[in-house]
Order: sequence, then C-alpha cells, then structure tokens
Amino acid sequence: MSDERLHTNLLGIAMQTPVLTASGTFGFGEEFADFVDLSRLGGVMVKGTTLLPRRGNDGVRITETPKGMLNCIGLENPGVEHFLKETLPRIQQYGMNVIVNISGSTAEDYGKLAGLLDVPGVAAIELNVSCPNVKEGGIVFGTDPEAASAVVRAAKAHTKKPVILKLSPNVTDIVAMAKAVEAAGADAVSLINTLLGMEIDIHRFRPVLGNITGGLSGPCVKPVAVRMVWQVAQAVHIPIIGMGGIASAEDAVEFFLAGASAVAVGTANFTDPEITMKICDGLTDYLAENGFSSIEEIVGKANPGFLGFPKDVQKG
Amino acid sequence: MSDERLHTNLLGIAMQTPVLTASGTFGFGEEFADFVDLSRLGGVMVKGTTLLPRRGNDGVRITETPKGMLNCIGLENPGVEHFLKETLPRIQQYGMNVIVNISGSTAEDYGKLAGLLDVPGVAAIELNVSCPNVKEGGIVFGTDPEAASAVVRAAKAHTKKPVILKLSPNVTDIVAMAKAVEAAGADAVSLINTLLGMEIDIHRFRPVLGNITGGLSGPCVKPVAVRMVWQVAQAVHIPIIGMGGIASAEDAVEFFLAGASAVAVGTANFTDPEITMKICDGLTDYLAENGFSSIEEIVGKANPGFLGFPKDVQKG
Amino acid sequence: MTLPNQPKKIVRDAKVLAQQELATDVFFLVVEAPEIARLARAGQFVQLRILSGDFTLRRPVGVAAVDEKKGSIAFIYRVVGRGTKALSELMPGEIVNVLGPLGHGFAMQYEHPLIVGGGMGLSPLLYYAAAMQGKADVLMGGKTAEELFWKNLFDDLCGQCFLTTDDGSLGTKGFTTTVLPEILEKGDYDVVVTCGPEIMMRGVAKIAKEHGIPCEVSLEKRMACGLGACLSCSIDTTDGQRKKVCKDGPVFPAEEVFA
Amino acid sequence: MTLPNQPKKIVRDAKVLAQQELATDVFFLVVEAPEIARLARAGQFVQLRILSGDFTLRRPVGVAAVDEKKGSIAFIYRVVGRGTKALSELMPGEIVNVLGPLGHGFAMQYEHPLIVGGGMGLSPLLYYAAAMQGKADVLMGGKTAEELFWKNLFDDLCGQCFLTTDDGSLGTKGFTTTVLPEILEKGDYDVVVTCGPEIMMRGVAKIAKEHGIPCEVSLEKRMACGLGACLSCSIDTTDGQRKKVCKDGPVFPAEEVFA
Ligand SMILES: Cc1cc2nc3c(=O)[nH]c(=O)nc-3n(C[C@H](O)[C@H](O)[C@H](O)COP(=O)(O)OP(=O)(O)OC[C@H]3O[C@@H](n4cnc5c(N)ncnc54)[C@H](O)[C@@H]3O)c2cc1C
Ligand SMILES: Cc1cc2nc3c(=O)[nH]c(=O)nc-3n(C[C@H](O)[C@H](O)[C@H](O)COP(=O)(O)OP(=O)(O)OC[C@H]3O[C@@H](n4cnc5c(N)ncnc54)[C@H](O)[C@@H]3O)c2cc1C
Ligand SMILES: Cc1cc2nc3c(=O)[nH]c(=O)nc-3n(C[C@H](O)[C@H](O)[C@H](O)COP(=O)(O)O)c2cc1C
Ligand SMILES: Cc1cc2nc3c(=O)[nH]c(=O)nc-3n(C[C@H](O)[C@H](O)[C@H](O)COP(=O)(O)O)c2cc1C
Ligand code: FES
Ligand code: FES
Repeated sequence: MSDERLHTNLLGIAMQTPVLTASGTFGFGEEFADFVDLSRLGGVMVKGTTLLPRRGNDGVRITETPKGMLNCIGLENPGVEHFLKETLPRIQQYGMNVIVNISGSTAEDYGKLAGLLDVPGVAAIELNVSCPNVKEGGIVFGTDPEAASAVVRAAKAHTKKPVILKLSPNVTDIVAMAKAVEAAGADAVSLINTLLGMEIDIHRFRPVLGNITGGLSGPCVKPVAVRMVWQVAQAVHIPIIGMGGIASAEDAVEFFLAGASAVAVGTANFTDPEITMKICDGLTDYLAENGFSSIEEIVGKANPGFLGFPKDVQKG
Repeated sequence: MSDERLHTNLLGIAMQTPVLTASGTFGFGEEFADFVDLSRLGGVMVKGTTLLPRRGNDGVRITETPKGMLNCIGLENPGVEHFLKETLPRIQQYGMNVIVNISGSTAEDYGKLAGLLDVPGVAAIELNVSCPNVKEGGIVFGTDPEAASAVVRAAKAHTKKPVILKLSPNVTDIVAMAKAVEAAGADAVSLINTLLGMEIDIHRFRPVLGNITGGLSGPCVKPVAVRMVWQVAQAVHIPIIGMGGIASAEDAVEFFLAGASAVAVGTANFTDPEITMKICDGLTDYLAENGFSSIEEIVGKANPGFLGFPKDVQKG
Repeated sequence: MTLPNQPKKIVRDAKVLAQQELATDVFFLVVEAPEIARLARAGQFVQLRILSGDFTLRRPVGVAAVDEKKGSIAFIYRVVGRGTKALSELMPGEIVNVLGPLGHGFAMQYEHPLIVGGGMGLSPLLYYAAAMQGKADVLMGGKTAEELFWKNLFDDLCGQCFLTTDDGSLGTKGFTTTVLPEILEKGDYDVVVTCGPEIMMRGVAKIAKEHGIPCEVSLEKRMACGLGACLSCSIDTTDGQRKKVCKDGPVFPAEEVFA
Repeated sequence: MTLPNQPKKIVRDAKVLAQQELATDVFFLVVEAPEIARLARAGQFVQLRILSGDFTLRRPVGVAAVDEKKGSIAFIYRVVGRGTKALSELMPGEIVNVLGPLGHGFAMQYEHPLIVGGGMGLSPLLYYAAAMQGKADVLMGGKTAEELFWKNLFDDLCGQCFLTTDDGSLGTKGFTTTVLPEILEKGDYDVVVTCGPEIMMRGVAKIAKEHGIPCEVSLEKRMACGLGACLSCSIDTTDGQRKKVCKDGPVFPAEEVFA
C-alpha cells in the first residue's frame, strides 16, 4: 500500500503518515516491531520519562470499562539517563521518529529533561502536564494555564526541538489552556490525555485500582476528545495532534476534520497490535475515495472556525 | 419481589427504592407506565422545565457513540405553566415522587420557577445549571461556583421544597462546585450531568448534531461519574444522588459504595424501558446476598473519606 | 398501583423465525411476537434492541407484515450501518428484543387509497396494502428495475401497480411524481398514503393537495426512547409547534408537517 | 526497513476447533493456530481477543496443550467474568483472535521435575507435563474431589500423581503444602515448578527452598498489551526492582519474586 497521500511534515519532522502512537501505550515502539512497520508511523511518543527512575503505583494498574479502560501505571520508568544510554541507541535502528514524553514535579524538571533530551535521535519533546496518576503537582500543571505556561517556557529555554504540550481534558476550559501554552511558545498541542475516573469492586467494597483513581481512555472518550480538538482548533494557530479513543481510520478522520494535523493511537494498540497499520491503510482509502490527494486537504475541513497555522509550521 | 430492604427516606421524601430516573430520559414518567411501576421508583426527575416554552434545537438531536450517546435536545418543553396546569395533575395518579428539573437564564429565573413549583405534588426541585445544549448562561452557572451558589440561593428563597443542585462534570474541580452549593444551602447534589462531546460525519464533512456539540451519557461515562461521586462524598455533608451510565444493579452499587444515597438512571431507559425495575430487583438481591438489611448500610462503604450527613437529613 | 389502562406497548425477546436477503443489502426478517402481532396496526413501528454488539440505542423499523395466526411480525430493512449489519447476521432461532407497537399508523377508513412509495418507505406500506385487502393501488419508484423487487411483494395485495424508474429500465422513466398527476386524474382515489425519501413525499403531498385528495405521510427521525419521552425525534409542524415522530407519528396528515 | 529479526509473535484469527466443558464453568478450548503451535513453549501464554461483545482488552490464558501436527493449541479456562463467559459461548467454526506466544516459559533442562498446581494454575502445567514426556511427577490440590478432574488429564503425562483435597474427599486431606515436604524428601526431584493461587505458590517455594531444590513459579497480573509495553503487569522483585509479568515472566525463579 503506497502512503503517498499520507506523507506529511509536522513541526519540521517528515512523517510517512500522520498516524503516531500515544505515550504509555506503545512502550518504546520496539515491543510492537513484530506487528508494525515502525518507520511507517508518523512517530512513536515513547513512555513518559522522568529525571529519576520511578516505580509507578502498586496494586492493580488497569481495569476494563465500557468501551474503554482505566489505568494508573503512575509513570513507572527507568529515568532519563537510562533512556539516553540504553533505550534511545537501541530503538534508533527502526528508523522511526522518536518523540519523548516527559513529566516533572517542577517547571525546572521539565527544563532539565528538555535539555538532556536535546540530542540527535529525538524528534520532539512532548510535555505531559496532565498525568492524573502522579501526586506531586502533575494535575496542577495540567489544569492551571499559568503553571502549564511555565512548564512550556522552561522546556523551550533548554531545547531546540519542537515542544508539544499535552493537554488534560479534566478542565473547565480547554481553550484557555491551549491559548496559554501557545502564548508561552509551545510549537504544538496534543490532546487529550486521559479523563480521571474510577471503578469500585462491589464484592470487596473498595476501589479496583491500586491508586483508587485512574485515567480513562479508549473509544468511550472519543466524543469528548473530538469536541476538544474542535474547540482548540478554533482558538490556536499551532498544529494539533489529536488522540483519545481512535480505533479505526474513520475515527481518525473525525479528528482530522475537526482540525488535527496528526493523530495518535493509544488504547487501541492493546485491542489489536496491528491497528496503526490498518488505520494508515484506511486513511489512504478514505482520501482516495473522496478525491483528496493529501491529508492536509481534510485538516479542519468540517470546522468552519478552524484557524489553521502558518504553512511553514507544517512544512517545517 | 419485596422492596423492604430498599425503602429509604431522602430529604424527607419516602422512597420505595433509591432508584430514580434522570431528567430528560424518562419524560414525565407516564410514557413508561406500560413498563415500570412508577410508584416503585424513588422518584421521577421530570424533563427540564423553563419559565417559557422552549423549542429546543433543530436538526439531528442524538447520535450513538461507543457505549453511549450524545444528545442536544436543548430543553424543549412547554413551559412551567403548562406543566402545572396540564402535566402535573395528570401524572399525580401514578403515585410517584415528582422531582422537577428546572433551568433558567438568570438566578431570578430559578427563583421564579422554584416559587411557582412550590405546590403540592412536587416532591423536590432539581436545579439544572449544567445543560450544555443551551447558550444563554447555562454553562456558566454550571462551571462557576459563585454563579451556581447564586442559583441555589434564589431557589431556596422561593420554595420550602428540598432543592437539589445538579452538577456538571465539565469542570476542573467538582469538589469546589459541590462545596460552594452546599454552603449556599443546597439540600442535596445530583451528579453527573452529561459530558460535552461531539461527533463528525466523515462523509458530509460536518458535525452530526444540529447543535454541533451535545451531552455524552451512557455506560461510557460511568467511570467519570463514580469518581466524581467519590470525591464529592468526601467533601460535603449533604446527600448525593448519583447518576451517569447506570445500566445494571452492579453499576448502581458502585455509586452507593462511593457515597451516593440514591441513584438515577438515564440513558439505560432507552436501551431497556424496564431497566429500573430490574435494577431494583438486583439491588435487593445484592443486599440480601451480602447480608445487608438496608441500602443505607452500603452508602459510602467503599469510601474511607465519606463524610455522611446528619441522620435527620436522610430521615426527613 | 394498577396501571390506568391495559398495556398497549410490549417489550419482549423475540425469536427470529426467518431472515432472507431480498436484494443486495435488503433483508426480510420474521420474528415471533404474538402480542405485538395482535396489536400492531399498519404504519406503526417497533424499536429493535440488537443484543449482539452492545448497542446503547434501539433501532426503529416499520412493521412490514403481520401474521396473527403464527404470532409473527416481519420487517424489511436495508443494511446502512452498524446496527442493521448486526441485525442482518441474526440466524433463525436467535433472539432480538422488540419494543412495540409504537406510534400511530395510517388511517384505515378509506375505500380506495393510492399508495406511493420509494425505497425502504415501501416496507410499512406493504402492511398497509395487506390491511386494505386489495382496495389500494400502488405507485412505486426506484432508481433501477433491480430496486423494484418490491413489485412481487405488492402484486397480490394491490389492485393496480404503477412503476417508475429513474433510468426507465422498468415502468415509466422518471419519478413517482412524474406520473402521479395523471394517475390521480384517472383514478378515483380518496386518499394518498406515502412513505419514502422526504423530497418524494413533499412532491407527492403537493400533488395530492392540488387534486384535493387527503394525503398521509410517514416520517423518520433518529429516535432514542420511541415512547415520546426524550424528544429526540421532534419535528416542526406547520402551525409552528413541535411534534414527536415516535408518538404523534410516524404517520401525519401531510398538511400538518409539510407547508 | 526490514525487521531486525524474524517475527516471534503472531497475531491472527483462529478458528475454534473444539470447545468442551470439563467441569462446572471450566472449559477446554482448541483453536487452529499453526504458527503459534510451532512456536509456543510450555509456560507461555496468549492474549485472546474475543470478537463478540466489544472488548477493549484481550484476555490472557496459558497454553495448555499444543498439537503441532494438527496446527492447534488448547486452553483450559474458568468462566469468571464477562470475557471468559463470551469465550465459553464460542462454537466450533467461530473465530477468536490470538496474539502469541507471549512471555517466557518454564526451564526445560531438568530431568525429574515435580509439578505442583492448584486450580486453573494446572492448565499451563499440563503443557509442561506433556513437554517433559513422562519425566515429571505432579502434585495437585483442590477443594473437593470434583475439582480434581485434572487428574485424568495428567495421568498419562506424568509418572506419579499426588492428590490433596481440603475436605479429604480425594487423596490426602489438606493442602499441597501439607504433603509437599514428605514428597520432596522421598523423591529425587531436581526442580519444582508451580502455578496456582499465590498463597500456595509462596508456600511451595518456601518448602522447595528449605529442601534446596530450585523452584519456578508462574504469576498472574492484569494485562493490557502483553508485549512489555504498557507496564500494567509490573510486579516487585526481591531485589527491589520491577519486572513485567508478560515479558519477563510469567514464569520466574521463585527467589526472584518471593522474598
Ligand atoms: C419510525 C422509523 C421507521 C423505520 N423503518 C425502517 C424500515 O422499515 N426499514 C429500514 O430499512 N429502515 C427503517 N428506518 C430507518 C432505520 O431505523 C435506520 O436505517 C437504522 O436505525 C440505521 O441503523 P444502523 O445502526 O444500521 O445505522 P447507523 O448509521 O450506524 O446508526 C447510528 C444511529 O443513527 C440512527 N439512524 C441512522 N439512520 C437513521 C434513519 N434513517 N432514521 C432513523 N434513525 C437513523 C440509528 O438508529 C442509530 O441510532 C426507520 C426509521 C424510523 C425512525
Ligand atoms: C499470564 C496469564 C495466564 C492466565 N492463564 C489462565 C488460564 O490458563 N486459565 C484461566 O482460567 N485463567 C487464566 N488467567 C486468568 C484469566 O486471564 C482471567 O480469568 C480472565 O482474564 C478474566 O476475564 P473475564 O473477562 O472473564 O473476567 P473480568 O473480571 O470481567 O475481567 C475484567 C478484567 O480483569 C482482568 N482480569 C480479571 N481476572 C484476572 C486474573 N486473574 N488475571 C489477569 N487478569 C484478570 C481481565 O483480563 C479483564 O481485563 C491467566 C492470567 C494471566 C495473567
Ligand atoms: C496504559 C496507559 C499509559 C499511559 N501513559 C501515559 C504517559 O506515560 N504519558 C502520557 O502523556 N500519556 C499517557 N497515557 C495517555 C495516552 O497517551 C493517551 O493520551 C490516552 O490514552 C488517550 O488516547 P487513547 O484513548 O487512544 O488511549 C497513557 C494511557 C494508557 C492507556
Ligand atoms: C436525551 C437526554 C436528555 C436530557 N435532558 C436533561 C434535562 O433536561 N435536564 C437535566 O438536568 N439533565 C438532562 N439529561 C442528563 C441526564 O439527566 C443525566 O444526568 C445524564 O444523561 C447521565 O446519566 P445517564 O448516563 O444514565 O444517562 C439528559 C440526558 C439525555 C440522554
Ligand atoms: S424517540 Fe424519544 S420522544 Fe421520540
Ligand atoms: S501487559 Fe503491558 S507490559 Fe505487561
């Protein structure tokens, strides 16, 4: 299957397709190498990385919900040094765009991480300010426009890589958040992270998850994600990477039509490890059947208020 | 099936069961009389009522989503006068608790409505400050603690009936909202209203719903609803009516264990018009199997931080 | 308390008795539902809960035929999406949950109705034709001859059968509205009942009005409850009000809904 | 680019060849999956995607038997929830999607293993017993005689078969750990491999250690990817680190995971 129609360029990164994988759901890419041509992805947003190693949460970490799942992994990871020394060199061989998702407890943490990751082989940095499973500060960065802006500024000050701010859906006003981080210099936004939820074990009279609450993802959240992409696309002039519940090419098209320039697939990788390849195939078919020659032609097409962005942002 | 274990008393209202029906999904109750013993319900929260008749939104008003639906009915209703003159006398015969869900554009609207509805045959007033499908003000009352409090005060000033404030999930801090309306004098809170979402028709390149966005409901939202009930139960001393995605007795139990004193069933009535009766049956079984003699015994049972409330609130 | 009236609407699991593909993607489904078979009038519909596949909403389909003796009802539907796809995969012996009969049917007091139908709109009209016991004639339109597999179904139930196709491959070339004036002029119809694409029904209603003949139209709108409770299916009426397709319709006097 | 290694994990639709209820709520399922049958080692598992019912997550099950000639693999599972219920309703000819083989299996270099299993833990051990070609003995425990339907399955594959039941209705009254010390003293086992309730495995591991015999345990934890990518299945190791059950296990040397 030729991907010609799907070639795109986002933030200066040449992408064979506009289909990425969402952080935390696809490891470092290599785990899926038996099922996915990693270089065909627009990029792999690798597992959330922190300055120091983290053990994550104890107890039950996931549970299935109606058309979705809750997770409270809690950012388990071996730390940025290990990533740079061990992981990054190893995954280079797959020829994929590596986008590193980072989390910190302070704006300075983000600055340091961004600096450390300003190395060849890293295509961009994604700032996770919205992980609901981490106590110290995570949720505040994600829900306060000022705090999120500080994180963006700290990261931008320490790297030349494109900086993507990942927005939390657990806010009253997603547009205010997006505008704030745009003003602070974010090169793009990705949305949505997970919705905060929980499940209770009615036989044991206690929450199912070790961390009590967790992040809701999967098809169930798609309507919320599409709405937020739609709203943000009417408010900012930077590209949007849309995600939340994408499990088919049709789902992905909804995000493009709402105004996303690229999409990321998360939970659906668990249902079907080959899903990203099927989505690429389906997108090509959709574009061909509807007479479009590039994905750019459908970005924001259903959204009359879509602002778009200076062409050089997209073209790099 | 005897409902002994399910008898409860909430806000001074004797309820045969703690299972109510959610506003907008069950009409005025009478539409379901072929399928449901209406007097067995804890109450029917009738369709949102406004001062003047409203036509609601044009175009497509609903669409199915993964394990849920979006609606943008837009509060179509014949107005409070019609309700008082035509509807209320007619539905009295079913011997059910009628809880009137009201919406206004200003705090005064809510005051006027509450006053007009301070009549026999109305068991309680539910303030809908969170309908996402109405432009003028609705969304602001629902997301601003101050505005919501003003609505509560206006209603309380004009009625002796219990006043229930219905919380919107589309907020950063549901706890702040709940505390504010408690302080303003709300006798109870109900939650959650719908999450704001949308869907795009990928063949016509436009939103599916006539109103562009709509409210997401059904099983897909349950994890978010349970989480919010859990959080609010740790923060307020007034009873909670829990709702959002309840489609089985097991689902209902999650809400009780989280801290809800009663539950309401919405979208599931569309899937199965008899569902409320099945939920009552299932709750009785659950209580019996686990050795509980009343629903009160499981309220908040899984929630170590559950505050509870003065017994006279529950006992009336 | 006792209910004020005998229940008129039933919800029950119904066994699939037969499922047959009539034309590409068009299926004929017969289910066992004796109470509904007894109650259902021509023009009414049911809400099907398709149990495979976790649907939140039911799917509305018109009643196409009733066999009171066998206690069965039949539907004719086109596969257009997820729900109808799953429905088409049901095998005899499997279960579908049926809620009905819903809404109001066609008026039955007429002596010589002309039925005008297009596409899946012909399905509820089939039951109407049967209920009229030969008193009705039918005019049906389709894109091609292939789409008019309906003819065989109506042939035994109606007096005359007029056909149009967009491409002229069967009957008159054109639309139902092309030949309708002439048919109304020649015949002595006392009512026109129509169901099909809205644009067709509007045209039919206009022509009927010009000929001074009452016209009944059967509408569609997306539904959740099917019971008049949720207001998903509200439509505008000509007097500036709203009505519910599920409860006040799906059959309406044309002048009530088409200006 | 070309992948660096030949793929070792497969995902494919597999036809159900047989499904049989072995005991109340315990099913034996055989599916056609030739590549996986060729690759799967004892102790490995697969992730099943149950296509009826819209599941978001796959369900992990151990490989209970392999028939390379027929190209089939078998599972034994208990119905405990929504997923296993749907799985148990599959009929021969229907499809389930299989991802595997996953994880690491039992070490195969031993000459005289003692298998200790309880409940559904006996399922992957069945494959291990078969792979050991008669060299292993088995000790199995259950609540009642009824739960030890497993005996028939292991009888042909193992040398000796020791049984315990909580109520004494079959074999020795007590737990596997009641009789294990004696069995280890009498026999000359060079490894103990165990799978079952964690409390049992901890007891077994402790006794094996006391007898200076290496012990391998097979763990369970809820899984999403099954590929080592999502960290749903992290567990604590005795050296204070984390490992992934799906990738580093499910089989671990006992001392690595039980203090
Ligand atoms: C009163 C009434 C009677 C009907 N009778 C028939 C009939 O006899 N034969 C037949 O083939 N079709 C009939 N339809 C249309 C039929 O209901 C839809 O084709 C069907 O619901 C589509 O479901 P789906 O899951 O396959 O499609 P999807 O597009 O996947 O459905 C998604 C949602 O949209 C709704 N929807 C989609 N199209 C329609 C539509 N045209 N009308 C109403 N809701 C829609 C569905 O109910 C569902 O909620 C009738 C509709 C109504 C309102
Ligand atoms: C590596 C491994 C091998 C297994 N092998 C077998 C086997 O051979 N035979 C067998 O009967 N069972 C086995 N299990 C347990 C089996 O996976 C669960 O019983 C099954 O997933 C329950 O699914 P459900 O939908 O019926 O239950 P539900 O409770 O409805 O499942 C809800 C969620 O919880 C997860 N879950 C529930 N219980 C377990 C559990 N014990 N372990 C892991 N996840 C769980 C499910 O995967 C699902 O995501 C194994 C588990 C693992 C991790
Ligand atoms: C198991 C799991 C782990 C996740 N870990 C991270 C993470 O480390 N950093 C992050 O920014 N988002 C993380 N996410 C959120 C996803 O990247 C994504 O934003 C979200 O799941 C919505 O997309 P989906 O519905 O396609 O899964 C995680 C999600 C899941 C399900
Ligand atoms: C069709 C529809 C109409 C609704 N109308 C109202 C309304 O008028 N007033 C209101 O407060 N909530 C309204 N709601 C929200 C429900 O009362 C309920 O809060 C929500 O649907 C979540 O519950 P559920 O998932 O069980 O449906 C409506 C919901 C639906 C689906
Ligand atoms: S479908 Fe609910 S009112 Fe018509
Ligand atoms: S299940 Fe994903 S890492 Fe083990």
